[in-house]
Amino acid sequence: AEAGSFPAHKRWKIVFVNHVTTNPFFVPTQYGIQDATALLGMDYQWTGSANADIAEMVNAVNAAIAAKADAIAVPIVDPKAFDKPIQAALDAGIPVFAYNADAPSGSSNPRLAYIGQDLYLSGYQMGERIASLIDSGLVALFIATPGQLNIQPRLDGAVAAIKKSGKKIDVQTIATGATVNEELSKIKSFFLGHQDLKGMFAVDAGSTQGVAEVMKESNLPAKGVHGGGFDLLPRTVDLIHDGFLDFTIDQQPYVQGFYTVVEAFTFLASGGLVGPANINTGLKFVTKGSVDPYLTTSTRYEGKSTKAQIVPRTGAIKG
Amino acid sequence: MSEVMEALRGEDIVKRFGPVTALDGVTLTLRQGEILGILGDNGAGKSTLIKILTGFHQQTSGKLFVGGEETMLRSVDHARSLGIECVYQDLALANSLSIYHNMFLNREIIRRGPFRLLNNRAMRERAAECLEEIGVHVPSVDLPVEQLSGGQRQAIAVARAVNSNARILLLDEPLAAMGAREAGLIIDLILRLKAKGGLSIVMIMHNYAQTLDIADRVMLMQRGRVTYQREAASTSVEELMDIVRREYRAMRTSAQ
Amino acid sequence: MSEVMEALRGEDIVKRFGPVTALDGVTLTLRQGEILGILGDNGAGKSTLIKILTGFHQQTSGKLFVGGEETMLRSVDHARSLGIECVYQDLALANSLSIYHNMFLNREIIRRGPFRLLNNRAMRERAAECLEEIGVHVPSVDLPVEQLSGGQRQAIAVARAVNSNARILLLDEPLAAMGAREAGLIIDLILRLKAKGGLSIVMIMHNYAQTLDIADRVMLMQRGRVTYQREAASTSVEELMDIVRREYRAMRTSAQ
Amino acid sequence: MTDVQKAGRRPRRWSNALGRSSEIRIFAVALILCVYFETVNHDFLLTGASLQNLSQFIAPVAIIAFGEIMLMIGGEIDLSAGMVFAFAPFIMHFALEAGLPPWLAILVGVIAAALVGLVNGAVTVYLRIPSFVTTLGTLFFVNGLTLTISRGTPVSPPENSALAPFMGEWGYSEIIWTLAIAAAMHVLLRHTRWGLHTIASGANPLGASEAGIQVRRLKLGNFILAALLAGFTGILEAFRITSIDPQAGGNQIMFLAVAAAVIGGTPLAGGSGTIIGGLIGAAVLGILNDGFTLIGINAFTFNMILGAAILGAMIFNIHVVRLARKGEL
Amino acid sequence: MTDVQKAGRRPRRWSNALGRSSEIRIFAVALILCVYFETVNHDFLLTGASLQNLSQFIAPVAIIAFGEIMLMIGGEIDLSAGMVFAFAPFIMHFALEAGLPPWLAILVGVIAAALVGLVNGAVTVYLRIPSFVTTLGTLFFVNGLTLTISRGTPVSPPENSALAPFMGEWGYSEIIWTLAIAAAMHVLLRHTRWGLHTIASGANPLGASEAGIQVRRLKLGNFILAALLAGFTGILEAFRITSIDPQAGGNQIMFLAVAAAVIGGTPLAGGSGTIIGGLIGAAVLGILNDGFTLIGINAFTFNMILGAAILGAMIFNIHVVRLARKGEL
Ligand SMILES: Nc1ncnc2c1ncn2[C@@H]1O[C@H](COP(=O)(O)OP(=O)(O)OP(=O)(O)O)[C@@H](O)[C@H]1O
Ligand SMILES: Nc1ncnc2c1ncn2[C@@H]1O[C@H](COP(=O)(O)OP(=O)(O)OP(=O)(O)O)[C@@H](O)[C@H]1O
Ligand SMILES: O[C@@H]1[C@H](O)[C@H](O)CO[C@H]1O
Ligand SMILES: [Mg+2]
Ligand SMILES: [Mg+2]
Repeated sequence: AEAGSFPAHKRWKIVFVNHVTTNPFFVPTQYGIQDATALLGMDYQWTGSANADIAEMVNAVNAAIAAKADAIAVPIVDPKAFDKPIQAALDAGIPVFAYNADAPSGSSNPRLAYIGQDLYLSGYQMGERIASLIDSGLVALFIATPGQLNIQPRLDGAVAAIKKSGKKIDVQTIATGATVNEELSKIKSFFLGHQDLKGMFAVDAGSTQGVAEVMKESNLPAKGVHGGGFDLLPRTVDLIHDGFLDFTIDQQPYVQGFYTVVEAFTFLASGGLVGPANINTGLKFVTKGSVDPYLTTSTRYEGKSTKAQIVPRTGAIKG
Repeated sequence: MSEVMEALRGEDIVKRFGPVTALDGVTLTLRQGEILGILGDNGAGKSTLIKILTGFHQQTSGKLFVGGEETMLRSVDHARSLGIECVYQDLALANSLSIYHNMFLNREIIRRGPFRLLNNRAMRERAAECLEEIGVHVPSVDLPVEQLSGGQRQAIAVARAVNSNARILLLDEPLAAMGAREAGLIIDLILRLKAKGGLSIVMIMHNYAQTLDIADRVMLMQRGRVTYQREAASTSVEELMDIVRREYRAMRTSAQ
Repeated sequence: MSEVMEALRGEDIVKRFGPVTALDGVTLTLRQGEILGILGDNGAGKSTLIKILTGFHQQTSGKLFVGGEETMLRSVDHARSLGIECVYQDLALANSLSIYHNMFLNREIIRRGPFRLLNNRAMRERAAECLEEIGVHVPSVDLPVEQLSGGQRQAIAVARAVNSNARILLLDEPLAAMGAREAGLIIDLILRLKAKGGLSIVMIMHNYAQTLDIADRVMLMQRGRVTYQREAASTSVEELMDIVRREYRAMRTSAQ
Repeated sequence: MTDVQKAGRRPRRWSNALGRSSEIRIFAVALILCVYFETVNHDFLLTGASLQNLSQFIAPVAIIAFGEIMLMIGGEIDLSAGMVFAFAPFIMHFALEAGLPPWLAILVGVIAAALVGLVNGAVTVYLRIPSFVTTLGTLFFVNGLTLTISRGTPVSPPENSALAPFMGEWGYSEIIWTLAIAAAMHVLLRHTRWGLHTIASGANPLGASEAGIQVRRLKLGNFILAALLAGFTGILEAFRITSIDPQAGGNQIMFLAVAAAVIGGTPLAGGSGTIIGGLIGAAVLGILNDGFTLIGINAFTFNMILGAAILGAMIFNIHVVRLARKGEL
Repeated sequence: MTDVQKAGRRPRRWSNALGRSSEIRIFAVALILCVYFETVNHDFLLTGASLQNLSQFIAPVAIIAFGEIMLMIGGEIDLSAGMVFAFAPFIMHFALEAGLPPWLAILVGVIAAALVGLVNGAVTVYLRIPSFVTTLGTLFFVNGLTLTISRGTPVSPPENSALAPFMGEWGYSEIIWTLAIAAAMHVLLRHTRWGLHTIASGANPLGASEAGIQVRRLKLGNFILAALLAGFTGILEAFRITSIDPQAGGNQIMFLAVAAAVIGGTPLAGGSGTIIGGLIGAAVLGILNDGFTLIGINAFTFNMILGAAILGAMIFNIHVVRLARKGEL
């Protein structure tokens, strides 16, 4: 990093392996990586699997080791599969960080630190929110691809929280499919067959947008139906603003990239003395009340613009 | 046991394909050791009859007797186990396979040993010899049959059947694409085989003169029926031609 | 202009398929209005020659003249635009299509109007008439050709070419699968067409007697070369057979 | 009546019915499925919203299937269709941003799709690469291109455009397009030389070229047609879901389209095919998908039931319906 | 030398080379790709870790491809392979939980896979449903079944089992399995009646059954073989990545396997095929995937470059290599 008081160093290369490389959710993550690597004089590579194929991700980690990367970051979306490759990287002197998804607590995974939000926990918190909104009746939980490891834990968390609440909520989980087109139609189908439902929630970005769309089409908030989900697709944000969706959950993808790079840098610069520290990137419920900044600005930090920018803000800072 | 044993007999065989009646009650006998020539119009049902005798099609009704015993031919394999081999009109060759593999298709020579591997060398050599015998020249027996000329292809199919140690040979227009010289050699070969004894042959032919030369008996088929049967020695090309024309005219008038 | 004009001429035509030499320098002339019969061994290169004359294959070397002008036949369409039609030995039928569609394949009757829709009714009727003319019975012209017998299929292919108003007709074993009666009717039809004038025909045949009956001139091919040419009137089946045997023996001895 | 007339006319009706029988059979299956779902859940068909939603399950798969059918008849396939589906609306988007009027932008999007088809066709036909490989290549290429030009982020289709309702926004517009395109494609396949020659070159490529049919030109055209239809469907869907998503379509929809074609009676191996069958095939898949979702099958068991239903429906299609018809005769 | 001997022997060598030429050509492509990646990044081949990783890119696709090749030769396909891949290790897992020893549990997993193949084959062959539809049905069914029995959560394969190193855990074990299976399958296809009859029934199904070949039994067997190989691959991969994941494999790997088969020279339309070609086809895909990842191509442009490279490699394969060979002659 020339700008800082660091002596000249190699342009370290950090390889980000990802489970859904082309998912819009991770566009701001990549901007965070770009900004941090530019700042710190590093290079990066964005690679992995497009559809959460674990074998593909393991191959990508191994390829990074073979290519002698200086640091590796990987979402640990499988409880065991990454133990060995991460150990191999560490053995080869390559620091490995987990971001976006971490190994389950109590696991023996040797990653140095985790930057992100616990997937199961985020689902659990959504479940608590659902239980606070709805007392009884049918609640639909939509999932794009059941069993896919970046979203299934959220569903499990949500179901657990709802059960724990003791309320007489009847949860049904529905698979919606891998693409937004399908997701919308499927959610509509389910709704048409179950017009007495009390809530519709989703654990992935596309289904969340679909829920919002269906809530709008049949004007469900007026009938007391609640809805919510994850991530900040443009359409989702619009419809929260229009009051059709109760909430969506923001996990701050930008910083998941940014901080990971910074941790890798400090680790490499300090010879391993400094760096590995877990960072909880938070879990923000975005509601009609707090959605405005997402709407009025179109920024790199939310992935909606490529422009480098400083966003001015005013007024008191609210939670 | 009568003196002349029958190799194959069909009684009142009917075959329908959906609304099409291909065979409309055919009765025939193939005697042991004879060559029966079948002549007839296009679409008369000759190939359909052959395919029933070889177990490829099953008759809609009627009875079949092999060696005097009533038999329902369930499959080509079944018929083959009873010693019936056939050359089909469409030749039944696998285009992408070599000449020698086609020549031994489903009757491959196997090497000794537990794995039952193919003995390609033996098949290659036997195939070359065999084509030599019927005077058909091919650049190499390794060529896929799709690169062969029409007559060469037919020669492969005929050679396959003729070399099979069958007791009953069914040949559906085996000489249709053959050159005159090659046809002559094949006829010689068939007559030699017949002379060895134990072999009965049905040949579908369109060349009347050739048929009368080679067959012991001829049979005429028209529109799914047998319209004429005679010892070859006691008829002539002219007589056969006359019958065909007469029957055809009769059919036409009755249809109008 | 000489009195007898040439319809088609090939000079020293060579065709190789990879290592196989199918035609080894063939020179031939088809005179205006004549029927040229080509006889010969299997694999002699007859079909290959025809496929070059119809623009389907291109010769490796040698010259072609159509109506006296040197022409490189680029494609079947090109040859057809020059009035050349062909019946191929493999018949070139589309199995899943109906009889009448096959009969008019690539020469369909089109309805008036901007959309150039097919006139199926007209094709259906003309197809039925046409098969009637050559005495071939089919249950319905709507049947897919895959359900036809060998001879019926051949009749479709021949009828297609014969009804095309071609000036040059190339027929590759057009009677191979035909019944004797049907073959006779087709020969009559061809002779009638020829009598109308303006039509020149090449016929590949294996039946020497039939060929001498119908052809004006005959040509013998063996192993990629023309080994004999003569006016039909001045030769006989016996002479032809003798030549074939002699040539074959000569080849065999030189090869050993 | 003479023999000629008989051969020429008489068997026309039953033979046609026989030719169409695969369409009739699969149609019977679709009907029975409708009856089943309607019985289980009365909201399946008889409300406007349901019908509309069902139509939206069917439409995109059907339109893409039409293109695939033309290719499959000739023994080819377009694996890239799902990616072209995602690609075309982005091109439309950029054309709009560049200031073109909506109708022209749509046209530009469709033309861009057709260009992918041209590449698919040219490489397959003139460079003789199997179309499975060619379109596997363009599948990846177009997917990467879409991701790159979109930067991975969805955008919105033109809002409040007068064209939008016609182009998918209005609930029934997509199925109307589907039916119109089905009619046109049916005529193309069954009543023009193009269609007849496509079938002939699929059934016997060598024979067709011996007959002088320009097999390669036909294939090229069908590749373009398939890509164009896929791109157009992508644009319709973008208007419907009011979002242009770089992840839209994908291999999933291509796969379903090919499945619809096969279920409808077009064999993968080529040589024959039916547009109407493909439409009904898409309907069967759509009904199953919609129906089971509507009656609320659980996420984990959904695919199990869907798979069993597909098998059951097809076995029914081929055996029971045929037996029933035989009894009738 | 007499004519007989000539026809019987002489052209044996060149004709064999010609028969194999598609394998030789695609092998040349694989070599050139290796040289390219090795030049760009010296770590591509010449370190143990790289070679091992490359081998793991290739192995699973190749083994599944072998099964698909046997089916494709007969004009069939198994779409469910990727789902069986995910299914078999779960059955193994439950067998272990039930107390079976590891080797027996593995066997049970493979047999479960084979049972899916039996269903695929029986429905296709005896109920005459096109295999595309049959295996589409089982694809969904098996996927749903895997999700249901696994409850969507991954589990671990047996740890510290003495078998594990042989079954994929040791870096090179998978590629050794691949080579061994390739050898066995090659012999099966080229040197046994089973293989010969498979080719014959693909090239001419009617003719093959006229010749008395039991086309249906062969197909049934090949469906079982394909499913068995897919299940076995799933187990190998589970040991390698030390996790049994309900979403593993999927359509992606099936798709790549079919692509490897086609790239290697087995046409989708059937009638011919080569195991060695499929192996090299999988190698080409693996080299491209591994190579571009190793030299650091980003995900968004990755597919673009991969797609272009597939097209380029195949055009090179078919044209440049052939021309070069011609020059040599
Ligand atoms: N496409 C091809 N590829 C390779 N060799 C071929 C090809 N077509 C023909 N040949 C070879 O060329 C030679 C001549 O074949 P052609 O079909 O012209 O013979 P023909 O005289 O028509 O024989 P027949 O009377 O049996 O029909 C044969 O040896 C054949 O194997
Ligand atoms: N698989 C089938 N489906 C429907 N009809 C068929 C089928 N096979 C044959 N036919 C019909 O049965 C009749 C008899 O056909 P077959 O092939 O037995 O005639 P053939 O006597 O061998 O004629 P050719 O001399 O032309 O070979 C024909 O009208 C044909 O259309
Ligand atoms: O956390 C993220 C997102 O919410 C998104 O749905 C895709 O992948 C997950 O891991
Ligand atoms: Mg016949
Ligand atoms: Mg010929």
